[in-house]
Amino acid sequence: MSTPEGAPGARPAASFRFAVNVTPREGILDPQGRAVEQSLPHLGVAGVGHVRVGRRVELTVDAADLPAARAVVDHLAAALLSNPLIEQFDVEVLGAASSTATAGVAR
Amino acid sequence: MSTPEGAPGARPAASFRFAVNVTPREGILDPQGRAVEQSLPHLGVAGVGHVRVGRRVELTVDAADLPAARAVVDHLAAALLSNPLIEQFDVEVLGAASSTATAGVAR
Amino acid sequence: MSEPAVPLHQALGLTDEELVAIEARLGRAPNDLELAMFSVMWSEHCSYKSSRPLLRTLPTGGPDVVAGPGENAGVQRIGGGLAVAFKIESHNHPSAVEPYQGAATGVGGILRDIFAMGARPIAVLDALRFGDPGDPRTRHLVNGVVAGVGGYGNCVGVPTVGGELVFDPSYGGNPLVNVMAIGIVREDQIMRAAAPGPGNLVVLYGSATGRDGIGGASVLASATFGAQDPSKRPAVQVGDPFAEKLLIEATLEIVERGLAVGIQDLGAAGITCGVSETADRAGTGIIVDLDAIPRREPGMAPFEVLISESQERMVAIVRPERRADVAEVCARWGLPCAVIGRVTADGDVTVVEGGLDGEGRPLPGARELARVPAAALTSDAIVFERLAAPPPRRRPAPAPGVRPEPAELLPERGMDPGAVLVGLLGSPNLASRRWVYEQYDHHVQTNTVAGPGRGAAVLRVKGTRQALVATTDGDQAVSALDPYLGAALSVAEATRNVSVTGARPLGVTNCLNYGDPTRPEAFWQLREAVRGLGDACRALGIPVTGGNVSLYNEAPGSAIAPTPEIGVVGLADDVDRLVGPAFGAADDVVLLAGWAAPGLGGSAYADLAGGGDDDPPPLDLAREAALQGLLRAAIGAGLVAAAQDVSRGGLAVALAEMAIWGGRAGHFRVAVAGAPAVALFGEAPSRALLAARPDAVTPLLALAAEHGVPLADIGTTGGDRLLVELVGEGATGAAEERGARVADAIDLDLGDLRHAWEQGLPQALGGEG
Amino acid sequence: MSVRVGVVVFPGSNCDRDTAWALGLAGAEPVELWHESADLGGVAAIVLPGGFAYGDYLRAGVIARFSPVMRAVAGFAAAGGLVLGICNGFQVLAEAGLVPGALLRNRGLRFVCREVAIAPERLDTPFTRLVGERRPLRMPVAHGEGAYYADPATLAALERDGRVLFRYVAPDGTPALDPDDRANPNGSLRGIAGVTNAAGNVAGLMPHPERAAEALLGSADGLPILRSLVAAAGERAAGAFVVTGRRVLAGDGGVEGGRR
Ligand SMILES: Nc1ncnc2c1ncn2[C@@H]1O[C@H](COP(=O)(O)OP(=O)(O)O)[C@@H](O)[C@H]1O
Ligand SMILES: [Mg+2]
Repeated sequence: MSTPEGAPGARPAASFRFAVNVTPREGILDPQGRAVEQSLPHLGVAGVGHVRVGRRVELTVDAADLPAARAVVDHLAAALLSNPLIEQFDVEVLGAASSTATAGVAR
Repeated sequence: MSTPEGAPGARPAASFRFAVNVTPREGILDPQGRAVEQSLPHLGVAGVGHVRVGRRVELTVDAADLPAARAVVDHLAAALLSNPLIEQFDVEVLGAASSTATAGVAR
Repeated sequence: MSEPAVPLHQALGLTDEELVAIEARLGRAPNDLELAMFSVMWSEHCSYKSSRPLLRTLPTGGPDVVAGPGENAGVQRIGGGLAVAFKIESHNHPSAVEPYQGAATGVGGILRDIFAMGARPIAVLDALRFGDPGDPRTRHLVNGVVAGVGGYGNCVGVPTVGGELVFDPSYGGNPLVNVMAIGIVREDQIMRAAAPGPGNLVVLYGSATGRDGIGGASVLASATFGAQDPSKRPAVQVGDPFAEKLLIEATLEIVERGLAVGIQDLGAAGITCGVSETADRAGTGIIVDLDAIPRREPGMAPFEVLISESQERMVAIVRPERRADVAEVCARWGLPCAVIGRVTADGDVTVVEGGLDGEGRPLPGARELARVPAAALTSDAIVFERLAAPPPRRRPAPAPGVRPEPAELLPERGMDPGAVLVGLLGSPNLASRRWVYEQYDHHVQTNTVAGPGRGAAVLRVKGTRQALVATTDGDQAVSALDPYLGAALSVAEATRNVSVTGARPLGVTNCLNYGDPTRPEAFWQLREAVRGLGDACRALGIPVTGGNVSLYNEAPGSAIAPTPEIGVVGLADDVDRLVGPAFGAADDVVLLAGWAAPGLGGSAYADLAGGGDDDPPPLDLAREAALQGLLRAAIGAGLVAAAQDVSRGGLAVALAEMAIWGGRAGHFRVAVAGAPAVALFGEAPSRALLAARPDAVTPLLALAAEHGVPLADIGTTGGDRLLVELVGEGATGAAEERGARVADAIDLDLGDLRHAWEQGLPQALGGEG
Repeated sequence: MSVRVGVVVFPGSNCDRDTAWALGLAGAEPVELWHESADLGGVAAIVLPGGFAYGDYLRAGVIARFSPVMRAVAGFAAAGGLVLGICNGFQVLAEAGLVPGALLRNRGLRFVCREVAIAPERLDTPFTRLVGERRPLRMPVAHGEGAYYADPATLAALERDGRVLFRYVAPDGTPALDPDDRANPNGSLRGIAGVTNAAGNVAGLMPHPERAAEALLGSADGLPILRSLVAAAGERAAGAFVVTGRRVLAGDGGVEGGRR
C-alpha cells in the first residue's frame, strides 16, 4: 500500500492512526445502554447513569498529510461506519507516528 | 442513581462523564475489522488498513471526586464491559462538567 | 415555526378538505394538539381513507372465524379449544431509510398485533422485495433487512419459518418489507382491543416514551419521500427485541390470569391511536393523564408524547381492583407500568395536563389540552372515493391475423432447454434462499416440522396431532400486466402451496402494496387487486381475516409493480399425514395434475429469455378449487409420497427442485402441444406434481377423475440425471415447420443443477456465501 | 421417582420451554429456576437454556452472569453438581468462568441457523454416557456468537485432559478442526462445539440437543445427551454425594468474582 515509487507527482506518504467513535444520537433509543444500567444493581454499583453504547473503529490511513488522511476517515465514518439517521460519530487522531517506511506492515 | 441523600458521611457529589473503549486484543481475530477492510475497495477508498472494531461505552458517574468515580469505571470496565480473555480497554475522562443537580434526569 | 409558510394543517399533511371535515366533526376549529392527533389518525396508514370502501367488498365470514378484519389480527378456530391468530403488515418506508431497524421494528410490530390478541406468537414469515441485486444499494438494503428480521425475531424467540425474496427493478427506489406473524391462543382467552367499562383504568406498560418516529405515521406513510433531503427524514424508531420478549411474557401472563378486559398494542400514531381505537370499539371514551406517561427524555411536548411511535409498548384496560396484580406482573418482567387514564362514558378522547384524582377526574388546576370524539379519530374518519383509471395500453395491438408466437421463443433463440433450466435455477428469483434463512432461527419453540426452503412451512401444535401450514406469495409480475389476475393468482398460489402439503387453507391475510392513490392509475390497480382477491377467496371458500394496505410506494420517478402479498394459514388434523415436495424412493411414478395453458407473460422465463408481448396464462378459479380438492383428498388418503405445485419457472423447475431436494432425479416425458417453452417453463396455474408408489397410481387416477382434474403419468424417479424428453406434436413438427431448431431434451446432472441452485443467490449478491 | 432438573429462566431466555419439554422426553421432571432467586429448589442437575439473556447486549451472556441465580449455580457447580449450558447457556457459563474460553462473534459475522453434525470426544462423561458410540449427531445450531476461543495454553490443556466434549464434524465424522471448514459453522478453534470444566461436572455446548429430541422435527440425536444428563443426575441424587442447591448454598459464599 505504499505509494508507487516514481509515480509522477507522488509525495512520500505517512501513516496516520485514527479512532472513529460511533454512538447513538441523543434521543434515539439505546437498548444496550439501558440493559447495562439495569444490570448495575446486580453488580452492586450505584451512581452510574446515562450509559450509551456505541462502536469504536480504529484504523490506519496512508496519505500525504494529516488533512488528507482525515478527509478519508470522515468520508468512511459518514458513509460506512455510521448511519446519520440514528448515529453520530466523532473522529480522534491517535497519532501520526509512522512514516511510509513502517507502513507496509502486513494487514 | 444519585447518591442517597443524607447518608452518613455523604459529601456533595459531582458527576463525571467517561468513555470506555473496548477493542479486541492483538492476536484475536477481528472479523468485523476484516469486513470493513474488504468493503473499502467498493467504496473506492484506498490506503486504509489495520482496522479494528470494538465497543465504546459512555457513562456518567456520580461520586465524591474524580478518583472515586474513576475507580467505579475501572471496575465496570474490567468486570462487565470487557472480557479480559479477548478484549482490552482504556478509559477516557470526557469531563467533570455537571454537578449532581443535573444528574437526576429520567432515563 | 415562527413564520409558517403554510398553514399548520397542511404542514401536518392534512388537506383543506380534511380540515373542513375535522371542523364539522368537532363543531369548532381544532387546536394545534388536536390537529396533530387528527393528522396521524387520518393518515392513510391509520385511517385507510382511500382503501376502506374497497376492503368492505372482501369476504370475511366463515364458520371458524372468531375475529376478522378490524381486530389486531384475524383469529380462526382450529378445534380442541384452540385458535390461530395471524396477520401480515408492511414496513416498507422505514426499511428504505434504515434497513436494519426498519425491518426489525416491522417484526416487532406484527408480533405485538398477535400477542395483543392474547396469542403466543409461534412463527414469522417475511416477504421481501428489492431492486436489482447487482446494485450496491440493493445489497446494502438486503443485508440490512435480513439482519434486522433475524436480529429481532431470533432474540424474541419466534422462529422465522418462511417468506419470499424477489428482485425486480421496480423496487429499486422502494423496497418492500412485509412481515407476517402467527400465534396460538386458547379460544376462551382471546383478547379484544377495546376499552369497555367506564371507570376502568388505562394502563400503559413496556418501554418509556421517547421522541421516536414523531410524525412517522403521517410523514412516512402518506408522502412520497425524497431520500435526498435529510431534514425531511423522519426520526427512525429503534427496536429493542429484549424489551419485546419481556412484553410478550408479561402480556400473556396478564391474559392468562384474566387481569385485563382489553389490550391494544401501540404502533403507528402511538398513544393517540391506542386510546381512540379502544374507546371507539367499546363505544366509550378515555381521559388521558398526560403527566402519568413515563418518558425517556425530558422536555417532550404534549403532541410528541401523544403521537410518539416508541416501540415495545402496550395498553391494557384494567379493572381498578386488578391494578396491583398488573403492576406486579410488569415489575417481575422488569417493565415500567403506569396508569395513564380512565375509561369514560362520554365517547371522547380527552387529554389532561395537571393530573387526575382517584376517580379519574381532573385535579383542581389541571388543564384540558384536547377533547375529540373517539369516533372522529377512527371509525368516523374521512373516506375518499378516489378516481380510478386503467393505464393506457402499453402493448401494441398485434397486426391482424398475426398473434405473437411464444411458441417460437425457445427454439428461435437457439437455446438449449437444459441451459435455460440451469439459468432459471440459478437466477436470483429462483435460486436457493438459504443465504437468507440461515440467518433466521427457524427451530426455536421446537415446532418446526418443515422450515424455510421448500414450499410452505409446517408447524406442529404441541399437545395435539395437528399442524399449521403457512406460506406467503405475491405475484407482482403478472400484477404489473393485469392487477386483477395478479391478485387472484397470488391467492391461488398461496392456497395451493398449503393444499399441496395435504392441509386445508383456513384463511387469508393480505398486504396490498400499491402506489399513490391520488393517481387514478395507481388507484385502479388497487381496486382491481381487491376485486381479484375477493373473487379468488370466494371461489376457493376462504375468508380474508385481516391485512394491511401500504400506499405511496413510489420513489421519485418510479412506482413499484403493484404487489398483492398473500399470507395463508392452513390446518392439518394429522401432522404425520402431510407430505413434502422432495422425491423420496426410486421408481416412484410422477404425475402431473391440472391443466396446461398458453401464455408466458409475467413468467420467470420471460424475465430471463425475453417474453415478448405474450399474455399471462389465464386462471380458472373453479379448476383451481378442483385441483386443491384433489390434492387434499389424495394426500389424505395416503396415496401420495411427495407433492409440489408448479409455479415460478414452470414444470421443469418444479421437477428439478423435487430432484434436488430429494437427492434423486428421474426420467420424464413432457407433452408439448404448442411450444416447448410453454410446456417446460410456462407458469399456467392450477397444476401440481405428485410422486406416488406404482400401486397408488390406479386409485389416484380414479380420484382425479372424480374431482374432474386431468392427471397424467409423466415418468419415474431414479438416478442422478434429470432427463426430460419432449413428446407430442409441438415437440417436433410445429417448430420445425417454422424453420426453428428443434428443442433438445433436457439431460442434466443433478449435481450441476444443485450447484446452480445453491450458488445463485450468493453470486447475485456479490459472491458472498 | 423422576429426576428433577432445573431450567434457569433469565429475562430473554427463549429456549427454556423447549428445554423443559425435551427434558420431559428424556425422563426428567423439569423445574423452572427464576433468575432473581438463589433458591435452586433441590434439583439434581441444572440446564442453562438458549436465548438472549438480558438481550445479550454488550456481549452474549455477560449480564446474566451477575444474576442471583448464577451465584447459586456457581456454588452448585463447585460442590460437584451437574450443569449443562446450551448455546446462550454456554455463553453465560464461559462469561462466569465456570467453563474455560470465550465465544466470539461468528467468523462469517452472521447469525447462523442450520443443522450441523457433532461427535462426542468421550463417551464416559455425564453428558455423553448414553450416546453409545462415537458417531456424528445431527442437531441445529442457532447463534451469532459461537466461535469457540481459548488461548493456546488453555486449548492444549483441554485437549490433553480430554475436556473437549464435542467437535463439529463432517457428515462422515471427520472433525472440522479448521475454523474455515464448512462443517465448522462459526469458526470455532479446533472445531470445538462443547467443553467441560476441569472437574467434568459443568459443560457448555453450542448446538441445541433439545431441538433434536423428536424424529418429527428432523432428528432425535440430541436426546441421548439429555438422557445422559438425567441418568447421571439421578444417580447422584440417589447416591453417595448428594448435592442439592439449598445445601450447597448454605455453605457457599466464595463464588463471587469467581471468573478466571
Ligand atoms: N425472505 C425469506 N425468509 C424466509 N424464507 C424464505 C424467504 N424467501 C423465501 N423463503 C423460503 O424459501 C422457499 C422458496 O420460496 P418461494 O419460491 O417464494 O416459495 P414457494 O415455492 O413455496 O412459493 C419457501 O420455503 C420460502 O418460505
Ligand atoms: Mg410457490
